Amino acid sequence: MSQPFRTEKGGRIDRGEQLTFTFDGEEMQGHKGDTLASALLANGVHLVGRSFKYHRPRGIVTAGSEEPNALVGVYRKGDQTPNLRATQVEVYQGLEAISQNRFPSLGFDVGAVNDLLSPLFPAGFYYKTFMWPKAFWDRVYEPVIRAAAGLGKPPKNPDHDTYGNIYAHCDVLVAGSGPAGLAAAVAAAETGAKVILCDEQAEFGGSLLSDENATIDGKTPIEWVQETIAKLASMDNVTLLSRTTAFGYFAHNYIALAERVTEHLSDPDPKLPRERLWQVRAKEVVIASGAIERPIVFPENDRPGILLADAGRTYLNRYGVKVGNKVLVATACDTAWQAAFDLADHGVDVVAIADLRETPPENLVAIAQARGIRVEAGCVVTGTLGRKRVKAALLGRLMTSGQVASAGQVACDAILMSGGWTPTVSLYSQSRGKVVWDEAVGAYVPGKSVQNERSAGAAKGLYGLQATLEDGYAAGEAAANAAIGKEAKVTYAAASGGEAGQGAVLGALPHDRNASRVKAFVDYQNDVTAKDIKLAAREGMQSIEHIKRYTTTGMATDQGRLSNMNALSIASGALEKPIVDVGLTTFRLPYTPTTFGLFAGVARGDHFDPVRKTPSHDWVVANGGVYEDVGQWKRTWYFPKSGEDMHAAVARECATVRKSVGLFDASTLGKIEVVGPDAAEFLERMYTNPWKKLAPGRCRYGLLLNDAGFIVDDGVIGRLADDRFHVTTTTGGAPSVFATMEDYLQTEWPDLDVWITSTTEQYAVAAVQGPKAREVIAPFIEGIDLSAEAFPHMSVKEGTFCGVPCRLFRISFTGELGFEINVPRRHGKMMWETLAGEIEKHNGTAYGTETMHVLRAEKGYIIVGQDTDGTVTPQDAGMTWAIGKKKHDFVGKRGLERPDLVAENRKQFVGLLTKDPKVKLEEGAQITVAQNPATGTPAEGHVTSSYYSPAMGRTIALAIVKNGHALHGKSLYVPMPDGGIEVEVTSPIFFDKEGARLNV
Amino acid sequence: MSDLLASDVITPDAGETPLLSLPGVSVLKAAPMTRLSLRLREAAIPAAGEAFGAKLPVTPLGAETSEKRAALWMGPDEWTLLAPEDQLQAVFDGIEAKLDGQPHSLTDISHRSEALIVSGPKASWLLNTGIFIDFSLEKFPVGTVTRTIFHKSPVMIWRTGEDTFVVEAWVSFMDYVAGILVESAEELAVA
Amino acid sequence: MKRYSFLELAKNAFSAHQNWGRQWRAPEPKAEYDVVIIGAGGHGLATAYYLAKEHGVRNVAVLEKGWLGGGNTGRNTTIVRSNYLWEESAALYNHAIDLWDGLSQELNYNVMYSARGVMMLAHTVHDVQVAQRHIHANRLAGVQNEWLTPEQAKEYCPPLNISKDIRYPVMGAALQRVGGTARHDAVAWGYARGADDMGVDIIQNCLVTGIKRGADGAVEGVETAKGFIKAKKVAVVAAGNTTTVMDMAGVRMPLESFPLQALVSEPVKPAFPCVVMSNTIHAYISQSDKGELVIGAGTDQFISYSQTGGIHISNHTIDAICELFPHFRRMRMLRNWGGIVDVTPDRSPILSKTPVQGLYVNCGWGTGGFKATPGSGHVFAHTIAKDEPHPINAPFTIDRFKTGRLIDEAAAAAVAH
Amino acid sequence: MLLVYCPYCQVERPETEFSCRGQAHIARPSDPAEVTDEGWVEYLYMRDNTKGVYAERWRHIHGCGRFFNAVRHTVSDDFLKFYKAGEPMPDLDELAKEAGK
Repeated sequence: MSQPFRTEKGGRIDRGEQLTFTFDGEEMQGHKGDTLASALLANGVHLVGRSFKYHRPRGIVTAGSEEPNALVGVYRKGDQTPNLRATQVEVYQGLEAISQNRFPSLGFDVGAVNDLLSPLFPAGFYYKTFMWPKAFWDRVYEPVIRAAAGLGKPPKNPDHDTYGNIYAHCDVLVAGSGPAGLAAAVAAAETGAKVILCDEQAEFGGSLLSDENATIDGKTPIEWVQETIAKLASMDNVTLLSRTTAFGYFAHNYIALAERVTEHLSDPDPKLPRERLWQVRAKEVVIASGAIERPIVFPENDRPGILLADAGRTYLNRYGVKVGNKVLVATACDTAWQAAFDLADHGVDVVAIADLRETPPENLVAIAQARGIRVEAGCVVTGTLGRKRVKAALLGRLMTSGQVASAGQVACDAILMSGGWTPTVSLYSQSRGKVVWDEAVGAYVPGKSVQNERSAGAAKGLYGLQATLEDGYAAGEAAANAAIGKEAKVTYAAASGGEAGQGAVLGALPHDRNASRVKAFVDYQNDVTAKDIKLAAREGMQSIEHIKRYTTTGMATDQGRLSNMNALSIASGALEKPIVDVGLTTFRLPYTPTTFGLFAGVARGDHFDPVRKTPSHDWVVANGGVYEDVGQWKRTWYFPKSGEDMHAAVARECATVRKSVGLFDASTLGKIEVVGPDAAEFLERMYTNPWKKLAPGRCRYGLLLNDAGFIVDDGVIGRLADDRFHVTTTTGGAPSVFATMEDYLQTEWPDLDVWITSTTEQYAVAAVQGPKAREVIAPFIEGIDLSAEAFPHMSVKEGTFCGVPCRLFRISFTGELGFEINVPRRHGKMMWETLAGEIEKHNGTAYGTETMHVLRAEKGYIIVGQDTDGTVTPQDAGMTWAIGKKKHDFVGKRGLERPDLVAENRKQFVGLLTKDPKVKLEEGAQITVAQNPATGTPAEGHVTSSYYSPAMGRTIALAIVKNGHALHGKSLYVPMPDGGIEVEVTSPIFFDKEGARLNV
Repeated sequence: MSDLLASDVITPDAGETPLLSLPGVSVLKAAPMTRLSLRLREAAIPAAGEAFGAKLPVTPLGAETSEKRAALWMGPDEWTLLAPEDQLQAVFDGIEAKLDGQPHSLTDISHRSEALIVSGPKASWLLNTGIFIDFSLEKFPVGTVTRTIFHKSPVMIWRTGEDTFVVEAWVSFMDYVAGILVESAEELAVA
Repeated sequence: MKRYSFLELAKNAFSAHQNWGRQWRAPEPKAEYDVVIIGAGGHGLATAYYLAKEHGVRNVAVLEKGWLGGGNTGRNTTIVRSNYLWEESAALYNHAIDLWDGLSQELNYNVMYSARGVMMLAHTVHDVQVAQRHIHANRLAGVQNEWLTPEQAKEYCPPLNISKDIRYPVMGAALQRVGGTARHDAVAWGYARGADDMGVDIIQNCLVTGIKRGADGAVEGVETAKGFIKAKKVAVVAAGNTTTVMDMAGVRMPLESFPLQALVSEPVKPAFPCVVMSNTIHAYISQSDKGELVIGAGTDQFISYSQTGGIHISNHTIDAICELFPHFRRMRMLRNWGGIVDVTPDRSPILSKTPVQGLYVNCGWGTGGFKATPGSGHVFAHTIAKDEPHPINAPFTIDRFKTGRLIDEAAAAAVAH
Repeated sequence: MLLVYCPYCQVERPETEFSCRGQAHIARPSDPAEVTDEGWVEYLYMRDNTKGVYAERWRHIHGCGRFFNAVRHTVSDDFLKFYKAGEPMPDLDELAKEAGK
């Protein structure tokens, strides 16, 4: 079989290039320029899919992106894409497509039994049943429903393709390249405005590509399109984007476009992105999205071989494909007549034109008669025959009584239908504009512009080639003028032919069949019939939104672009309300389904989120360190030696720090340089602690609250000079602390002469902790007397480390003698490697965050975010000492005075020791008074931190416990699934309570 | 590199191989330099410029350059001062001396960020794969400097020539920024 | 009310479904009601249902400015779970879970509550700590929740990528097996049908324009698009529009209304068995019975009543989904929409009497109101009928923001060290 | 993604360069000790949350870093005015009228 339905000549396909593709494994031929749909039709294939609910055989209905039936899966090198519209899939050599929603095969589908059972499945049937027995919903009904539902099969493998992104600005964005869009683009471009013209199709021209009869400036439409595009392409201020769908219209004239870059190629270069997201800020937008033809709702209007008339004409003229050999045209609109004429002129037997109008235009009737086409006026289709392909139509005559009388049967292998046209208002609707009902057009059309956009041509219900062109030019001129204030000087092209068609029908047609037996489809894909809509109305669904949700009409992948108007009309009849009072559902973005990968773009793996590394990174990797993610940072969790698990590594690291010395990368801690004459005053207001009397060269622990009174951050702050502080924050808190400081500084205290600068990444920080810390750093530090007297605990001084400037802090988060050395970041690697080498000489160790946590827990130091959770006050944390008693105000002070923050029974920070020293509590475990509390017993608190403590030779834990400060020495329980664990409440300071080790 | 005459402070790092070298665009790492963040009140602007050796621009998003100096407008009271790496202390001390007694904040941020030099006819296209700024010459003339967002990373962009941009990011973000730039440019290699 | 059943369905098939009655009436408002509920979303309708059913208060009107169930009820991602940290929250949401189980039978309307499990992923050590704390707290509170290793999580949800190579590898998950999804429209419709059957008037397209208070300050009724309606009690259940409605009564609310987006993919055959959430990388996904992947996106950073949001919000949600489920990259977005969520400072709802006698408010559910629908309606009905809170909603006062007795779900999960 | 004008940089930039920090012109009481619990909750949490014209704070966090204020219609999301921090709140009703909302 070699394309038996291909015409002899004509069309936009390249007949010289033959391409082989497969559909459900069967090899077929097509041409360059074909869509899968046109190629299938050329091969005589109409049956391409099964419907969602009843699994009825379905064929190609349209030639555009609104196609409801012809959804296929496409395979390419292990990548699989479901639900692609055959009308949009371009044929390439080797294309592999499969039909969907059928088992075992498209021809024989067991799901088709649903069609026989359909009387049981009216709209919303599932709300009324499947409730008994109760347990069956999860186990039986739902799995069956889920397996039956869905269209294509989901992709099974990770996607190999990449996706690009580009941000663009333009003066005028024109969406759609039919006559109106092209004219608008030309007019706007002539002013010099920056223009982007996009069209979802492979080729620019829209409806002009399938019009063989009209002329523009004496040229064929295609010649005119080619000239126009060539001209636009030559202009520097114009960007032409084919295969590019404007799918989203957002606030402030922000339009998202999806460009399909490689999908049409047989063997795309892997360097090319599969698709590219264009995010365009347009000063003005011209929506030239055209109109789409409406199906007619007659019984059995869904058989393969029944298409929209304009689709039939497009397949013929643009793709050189006849939709059948014996074609019936059923219409309410003039435009379908032209399709009949074109088909007849290509030798197709047009068996009849059935026009439901009593008196179709005489000129059309005359042309038809001249071609020998039978014309049936006042005639409707009342049914069709043929299971997998239509083979005959039943005709009926409309009587003045409103009844329908049978008018016999006509054999055919295709039916072209036209219920008139519906302007495509999706983008306008997305722009938040409100559509208005236009009685003359018989459709909803764009109302007032809410954003800087205007619709042009058929998109606003304006039909006829000449009118559309003129409107397009005018829209382009107006848009450019609004965008850049320049008038266009473009000569309008003049068209002949392509007249606007008259006539339309909405809603279900009357027929003489048994209404309870036949199905007249409104929404093909979701199998919604006219009966379903009437049922919804009968059941009290009054809003169109209810009807939509109850019947699922308009919820298919075309978002109701084909079905909405018919559904509205049927609802209007059933509710006995004018159509405008039924309401209209909103068109949501995207205009057509849009690939997830396009939205995700480059964000995957390391580019999903920045991987922030410190200068020790390479060394850590080389030495087997294990990382943990802390925000975007990679922090070393622990450094296992060979054969060590985490527990062993941490135990060794802890013991080593206490015994000799450890090296820790503290670079990720937030650092903020606070400078200016009012620096101390500013910190005084921000932190709970007093700062004014802190001498230069000294440090203090700072506690930061929010104005509600809860702890949000902490860190050591060193005073480098009267007017200069070095503030540290937690790693995760760095950005928010900085933002909070800026907030207070700029908006509450702009009079203060102080500025803050983030220096987090200016410095690399190494913490050297342990009894031998001084010995370790001494060889490298110059300019600072490290003796205990000259440089006591909580000191800071500037000097050099290996000759590079450093800020040396004597501080400790371990309870040991400790130093933190800050060097300019580029020297961080050198510092780390120098110190790593040095600690080896002292049998020291590098240690990670886990050991840091254990060591600080032994000392009862809190970790904000672990031991506090945003509901803890300084008093709760036992840190009243950190509050400057004489301060009149600081952030959080007033909040702390609120009734619940000074109430009894607050949860307070304590230590816990399990009765059995080997039992390690689980972090997050709850604490109760009873050993085996009843379910629902309120907890007294919870375990915030829990570790094995090498220094204590046992487990230790920190916790927040109701009235905990008063409970030291008392027993409580930590209830676990296998029984409560007895714990003693203690001071949170387990090790070196006097702090002697700090001050050596 | 002729574009770079706008500033002799930013130079390609001689020791580094280009991250990207395509006919349409190249991406080079810039050599280390002195960077200072200067904050002060309006009254101190002239004195600070004098001490630094390049005027502090007061036009938003503006840059002023002189020999071995560049002063970049970051905000109404914030400038980034650029100078050769080895002049840190001299520049710092000079400004501090001059501004003694006038409220100000001068902070060394030399190591906080790294710079890339992105140049070539496709440079602005490449930046636009991740930055939502109109880089047309009318909207973003040569000399414009701004902070913005590149995908999920904060960056600073300074246009030093029609087809040349300096892209700075905090050091720990640089792998991300450079990585995505290189990945996004890949398609330019396709004929 | 005609009972729904398979038999009834079969019977009606023979009469071509011509004989089904209305699911609810379309009444005109009466002059006076005992209770007027403002807002016919799930919570408002459930409140009316339980007022009538449990408290015998049947002279009730539910006023709706648009169509019933048309706000957040019809726009949310339909997740049901109760594994909240604080005892107060867990009690409230678990009360809802108890009612979800059996709701279809209770309402004689299949709300398709599907306990397929809600899995909350942990990607960092901090996440693990937070998840474990939830699990322990939940166990004590009698709320089902359990810990899964990455391998167990993968077994429960085969599409999940547990590779160590992704940016934020999965370190485990908290699974609530009784969590799941329900059919949002059916919830609204089922409650509407049930309430209507007991005499509640559901009045759609009836915008409230004022709340009238008497000389003593107590409420007397509401001004509406359909005229003044006298009411002994007025209950505001208006979600994102709560501030606007409460302003009419002169009551300031600690609320902000943000746009929240959600989206669905095209329908595909079963690909996703449960619900997966990741707070750390902001992903939220399940698959509907129809086959669509249902994905919750984030809120915009500014307040808005536009019911739309920015594309960058979708981008960040979808990139997280594709990172966790890389084969969904070729799936396609079918529809994206927005709702308006009213958010309190501690991210917990307000279900409370107000300083105004006879005025009650149920709001502040943020992004998580759907799951609470039955429980919320149940205890709010109690509050209205008895003029005192049910023990379960007693902590959810407006006053807590003044005293500082917050129920801070956000703080407990958010802060990192 | 909104388009926001920064009155300091004097350019329009995409929303992602900015952080919105809620209602504008809520000053921290100058002497918190004098403020009642009601007053403090008003400062901390009570917001107009207006459906309509609303003055709010924005910070050009990934630009010049400055806080400024904007008047926006919260239904259309259209901005009606941008002004620097410290400038008085404009007459919102007047702005609404000008914008024809």
